[in-house]
Amino acid sequence: MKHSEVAEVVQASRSAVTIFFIDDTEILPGQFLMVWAPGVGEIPISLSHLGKMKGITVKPYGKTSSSLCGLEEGDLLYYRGPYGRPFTLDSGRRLIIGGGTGLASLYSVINGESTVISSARSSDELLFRGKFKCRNNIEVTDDGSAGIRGFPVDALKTIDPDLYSVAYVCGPEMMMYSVYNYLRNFNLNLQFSMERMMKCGIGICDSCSMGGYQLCRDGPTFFKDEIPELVEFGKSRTTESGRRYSMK
Amino acid sequence: MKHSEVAEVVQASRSAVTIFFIDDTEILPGQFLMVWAPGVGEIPISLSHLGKMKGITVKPYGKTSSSLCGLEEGDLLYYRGPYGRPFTLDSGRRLIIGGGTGLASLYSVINGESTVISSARSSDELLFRGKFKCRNNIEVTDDGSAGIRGFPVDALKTIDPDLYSVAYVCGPEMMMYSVYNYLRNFNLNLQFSMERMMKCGIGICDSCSMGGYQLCRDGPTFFKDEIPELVEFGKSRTTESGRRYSMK
Amino acid sequence: MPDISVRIADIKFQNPFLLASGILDENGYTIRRILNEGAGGAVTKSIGAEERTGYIPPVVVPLDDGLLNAVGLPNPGIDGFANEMKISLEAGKPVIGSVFASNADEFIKLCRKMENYGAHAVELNLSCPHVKGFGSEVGSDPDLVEEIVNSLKSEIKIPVFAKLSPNVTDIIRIAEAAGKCDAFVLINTVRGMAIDIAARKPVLSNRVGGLSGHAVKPVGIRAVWDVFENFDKPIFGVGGIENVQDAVEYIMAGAGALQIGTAVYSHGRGIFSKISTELASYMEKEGFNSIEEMRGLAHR
Amino acid sequence: MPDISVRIADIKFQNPFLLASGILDENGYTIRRILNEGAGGAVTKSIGAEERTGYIPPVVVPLDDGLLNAVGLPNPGIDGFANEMKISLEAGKPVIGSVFASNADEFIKLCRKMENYGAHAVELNLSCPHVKGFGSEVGSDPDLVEEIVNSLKSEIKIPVFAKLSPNVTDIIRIAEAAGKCDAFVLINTVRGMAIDIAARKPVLSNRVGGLSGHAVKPVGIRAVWDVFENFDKPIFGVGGIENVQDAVEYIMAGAGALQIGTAVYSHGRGIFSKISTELASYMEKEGFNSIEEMRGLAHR
Ligand SMILES: Cc1cc2nc3c(=O)[nH]c(=O)nc-3n(C[C@H](O)[C@H](O)[C@H](O)COP(=O)(O)OP(=O)(O)OC[C@H]3O[C@@H](n4cnc5c(N)ncnc54)[C@H](O)[C@@H]3O)c2cc1C
Ligand SMILES: Cc1cc2nc3c(=O)[nH]c(=O)nc-3n(C[C@H](O)[C@H](O)[C@H](O)COP(=O)(O)OP(=O)(O)OC[C@H]3O[C@@H](n4cnc5c(N)ncnc54)[C@H](O)[C@@H]3O)c2cc1C
Ligand SMILES: Cc1cc2nc3c(=O)[nH]c(=O)nc-3n(C[C@H](O)[C@H](O)[C@H](O)COP(=O)(O)O)c2cc1C
Ligand SMILES: Cc1cc2nc3c(=O)[nH]c(=O)nc-3n(C[C@H](O)[C@H](O)[C@H](O)COP(=O)(O)O)c2cc1C
Ligand code: FES
Ligand code: FES
Repeated sequence: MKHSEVAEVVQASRSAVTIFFIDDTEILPGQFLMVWAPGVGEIPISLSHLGKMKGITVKPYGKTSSSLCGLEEGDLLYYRGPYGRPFTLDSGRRLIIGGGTGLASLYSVINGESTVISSARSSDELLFRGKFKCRNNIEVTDDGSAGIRGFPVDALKTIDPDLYSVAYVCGPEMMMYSVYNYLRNFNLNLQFSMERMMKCGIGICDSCSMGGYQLCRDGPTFFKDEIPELVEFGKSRTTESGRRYSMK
Repeated sequence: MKHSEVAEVVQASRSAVTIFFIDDTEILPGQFLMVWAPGVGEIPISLSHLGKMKGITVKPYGKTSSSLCGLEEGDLLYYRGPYGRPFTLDSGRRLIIGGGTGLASLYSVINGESTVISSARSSDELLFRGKFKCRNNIEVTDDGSAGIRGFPVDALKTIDPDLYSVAYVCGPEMMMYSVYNYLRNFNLNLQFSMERMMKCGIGICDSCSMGGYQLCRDGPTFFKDEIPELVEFGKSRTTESGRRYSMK
Repeated sequence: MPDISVRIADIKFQNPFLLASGILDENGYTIRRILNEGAGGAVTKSIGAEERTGYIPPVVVPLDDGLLNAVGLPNPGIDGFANEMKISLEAGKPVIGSVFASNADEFIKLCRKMENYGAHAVELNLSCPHVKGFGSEVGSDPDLVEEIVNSLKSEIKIPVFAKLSPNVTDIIRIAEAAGKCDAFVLINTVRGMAIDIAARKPVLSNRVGGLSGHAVKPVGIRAVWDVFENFDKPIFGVGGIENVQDAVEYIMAGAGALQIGTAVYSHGRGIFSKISTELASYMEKEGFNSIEEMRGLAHR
Repeated sequence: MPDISVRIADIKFQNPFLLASGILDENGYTIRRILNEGAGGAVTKSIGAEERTGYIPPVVVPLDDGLLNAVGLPNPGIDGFANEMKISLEAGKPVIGSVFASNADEFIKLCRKMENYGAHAVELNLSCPHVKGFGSEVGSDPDLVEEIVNSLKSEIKIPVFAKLSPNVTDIIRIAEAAGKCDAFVLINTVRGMAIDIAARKPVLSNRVGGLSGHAVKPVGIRAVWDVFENFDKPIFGVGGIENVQDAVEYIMAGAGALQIGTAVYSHGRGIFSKISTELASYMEKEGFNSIEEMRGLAHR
């Protein structure tokens, strides 16, 4: 396991924090780490901040993520990786669509000409508010406490996707599925960062697979023409035990 | 285990043969291989010929060496290595002193200005007769069937060692011991290639040790100032079982 | 071209490289893809009677020379696995159902279901080293092994393969107890552990795990060698196979077919088609016409 | 500076790194040199009652991630070893006499002689995996182990260390049988084998050998961990120790001292002084004052 000292912890929304640490390894946008809270658990976390000072942005869900959110400056952060296929950085205008902590993995691909659609349950859950490099930020909340009430697809209807050369998308699977079904009809390129339970991170345990592809290794980034091959996408998934259930 | 096809087998004396094979690895004069005759045994053998076409010169003693001497063109030669500390190639005139197959490991350091003292039981056991790069070859045989009757030390008495900058010596231990005791009183440098039973070749089994040094790894080459540290040299050695006996 | 297909217990495999149990074989779509991409057959994740979530991650520790794992036999339970078997079998290649249980009756129930699902054979996990009450705890008791294998052989029509553990004093004794099986599968992982010294804690949440990959190849070769010397029965060799040399080493030790696990991680899913091509070229070059010709050659 | 000395069974070692049995410890001059060059102590080659020449080479197979060996317990017999002990002891550091035998009486005779030679302790080789009638054949029989250890403890004054094999179904059961010993030594090599596919033959002349080195470290860590959990007794950790991280991992698993074998080949004799310096710096940096403070830390 690698470890680095936590350099700084910054609030990224009401509950999520960004944990900064120094690691010289080259990590590319869209890649993730398997982050270990000793004695608690290990979970996949995307890099929100690249460069010499790296950052991960974590929201407390369960035990492991909550334990990580409790880290303070000077504590050690344990992890292995980076793993996974990164985004490719297409030229042209970028449409960034992030739901919940999904925005964390997209944060490093935002540039000045990007439009960011950021969504969350409510306004205080929106990540990185006011911290985007671009001016165009459309906020979407389930409860309408900020921006458009609804889902990212509702925000998409307010813009013309074909003004963009590529959309980078990450968030809960059903959100991504609806975004995919909407955007596939336009001309822009698509790069989806898929999310499923990941136990090993190295393509051996099958917990993250979709249509025979391992998200941890073949993905998490998938391109427009590949998504139809992920036959389980938006349809069914398996639990920690491998039990399959329908998402519809 | 590595293996190479035997390219040619050439008689090197009545009973010894030189086995040529192609191996691109860089091997230095004085290094050796652990050569395996599958199903028979594995023994240390010096390289007599370096360059792209490598050669080992083997005399049939027991099972393994005899089995190797039976190899023919096209057969496979199995070995691992190279192992051991090589000779350093000193400038100036070289005095080469080889007893029996000990000459094999010295063959590649012979240059035009060298004097070679080659010794064996009898004339037909003398290795590489007439094949030296140099003109000065003093032959010595136990039975007087060629050259000087006696031992290498007797040949040494016919020359002035101080005309040479370095002596390279390899042969049976008692021969080397007498040569050492004679030459230590002169000014020339000494490089002795020591020989003892070697079971592992990699410094782990202790079968080749002398005074705490492993010939297979710290040696087989030892320099003038190091030889006094080999407290067992010429005095006692251990058998295959590790039983110590006195050589005197 | 030499024939790299093999026939074990009357099941024909287009090539001798099967996906080993527990590696990318919990989800039917994954098994189907791996078979379509070139595996000669697949063994499923070990399935039990009841649903199990397995251990909390970390469940794997990548090491320099191998992999340590304690996944904890997660599985949906035999009933929940019906659909995955269906999807897997769509590839039209042999799928072997791996099962674990703690007694003969349970094994029979599981194997009957696997048979109904269309499994070409069952593989008994008598060897997982890190789950209490199952795997090697069962597989190190010769009487229990004998009872399990014998009763299965009278109850089940499809072939029964016994996967044995190297973590026993005497593997021959256990193989004897499993003597009625149709083939041996050797080996499962070697018990091991890793501690992170900065965290001062074992890395695996289960602490103890099983070592696999290149580091354990000599252990597997020796198990196959010894069992081949003592029994006249097909053997699947598994443990650290990464390239054609490793495969041939197992075959010459006595294996009639092979399984690959950890190398799917270190070399990717593409390993199955790559190693099959390499094996064919190797055989062509060395003048072997069939795998049977090479099998056990190092014993001569 | 932190104190890296350790005291095991009342023997003081200047540093916790001993030369393991069977590696460069057949010739007294070699042992003396290794002690003078920095080892904290040395365990001799395992010595029996009678002279044995050991196996014909090949006796070792260097692998990518470890070493396979079947040296075959060559030794001059206990009487022939007297002089080597004398030379070894000139270094003024603890020398532990390793012995092998097939029953309690023979063990007693050997250990008495080792005691007379001035050995600081004896180490019982209950674990060599590749010699018929000795080593792990003895060490896997709990009744025999118990008889040997108990009778030695009543006959011999110097401490008795029991070196156990990982090649058993249940190491705790064997450790219990050896429960009266003064310390455990864990582990000996893991049974393994290598075949050369070009020669189509096992490489070792004995065919089966023991795997050591980095590949077996997880196996050793797990043995130390399990024995530490179950017994309140000193443990020498051995198996794949190559650097300070490996050493600390063993200490945190429960080892109070360490032995190094294969790394003497992969890193040279200089490893003892190098790793001692590294351990002192590590302890200084992490704020540990003694090895005892670190011992078993991963169990908390
Ligand atoms: C490639 C990838 C990148 C990720 N990047 C980030 C990130 O940058 N920031 C971040 O906060 N989170 C990220 N996640 C999600 C994060 O891994 C999960 O939130 C985490 O696993 C929750 O673990 P926990 O131990 O806190 O919760 P647990 O105690 O394990 O579970 C809490 C609840 O969440 C459910 N759950 C846990 N994990 C998942 C999951 N992966 N999918 C659906 N439900 C789940 C559990 O079933 C349970 O109901 C990422 C996930 C993936 C696959
Ligand atoms: C560094 C080194 C380089 C060598 N280079 C060469 C070389 O280039 N050409 C060559 O022909 N030989 C060389 N030898 C010697 C060669 O290794 C031995 O001749 C060989 O070990 C004999 O093996 P065998 O199996 O044929 O004989 P065995 O059947 O093992 O033994 C035959 C007899 O020789 C004795 N014997 C075996 N090995 C030795 C030994 N090393 N010292 C003393 N007695 C021994 C045995 O005890 C036995 O009595 C070298 C040895 C060393 C250490
Ligand atoms: C992550 C992982 C999970 C495993 N799960 C199982 C299992 O469920 N049942 C089983 O019989 N073997 C299981 N094994 C053991 C493998 O099938 C195989 O026997 C072992 O890993 C050695 O082969 P390898 O070195 O090719 O991986 C598992 C191995 C790994 C690495
Ligand atoms: C060449 C060799 C010879 C060995 N001989 C013995 C022996 O005689 N007695 C013994 O108890 N252990 C013997 N061992 C086992 C080692 O002492 C040690 O337990 C094992 O190699 C694991 O440690 P390592 O990985 O540091 O080598 C031998 C090991 C090797 C590699
Ligand atoms: S997380 Fe295990 S295969 Fe992807
Ligand atoms: S031959 Fe084994 S130590 Fe030199």
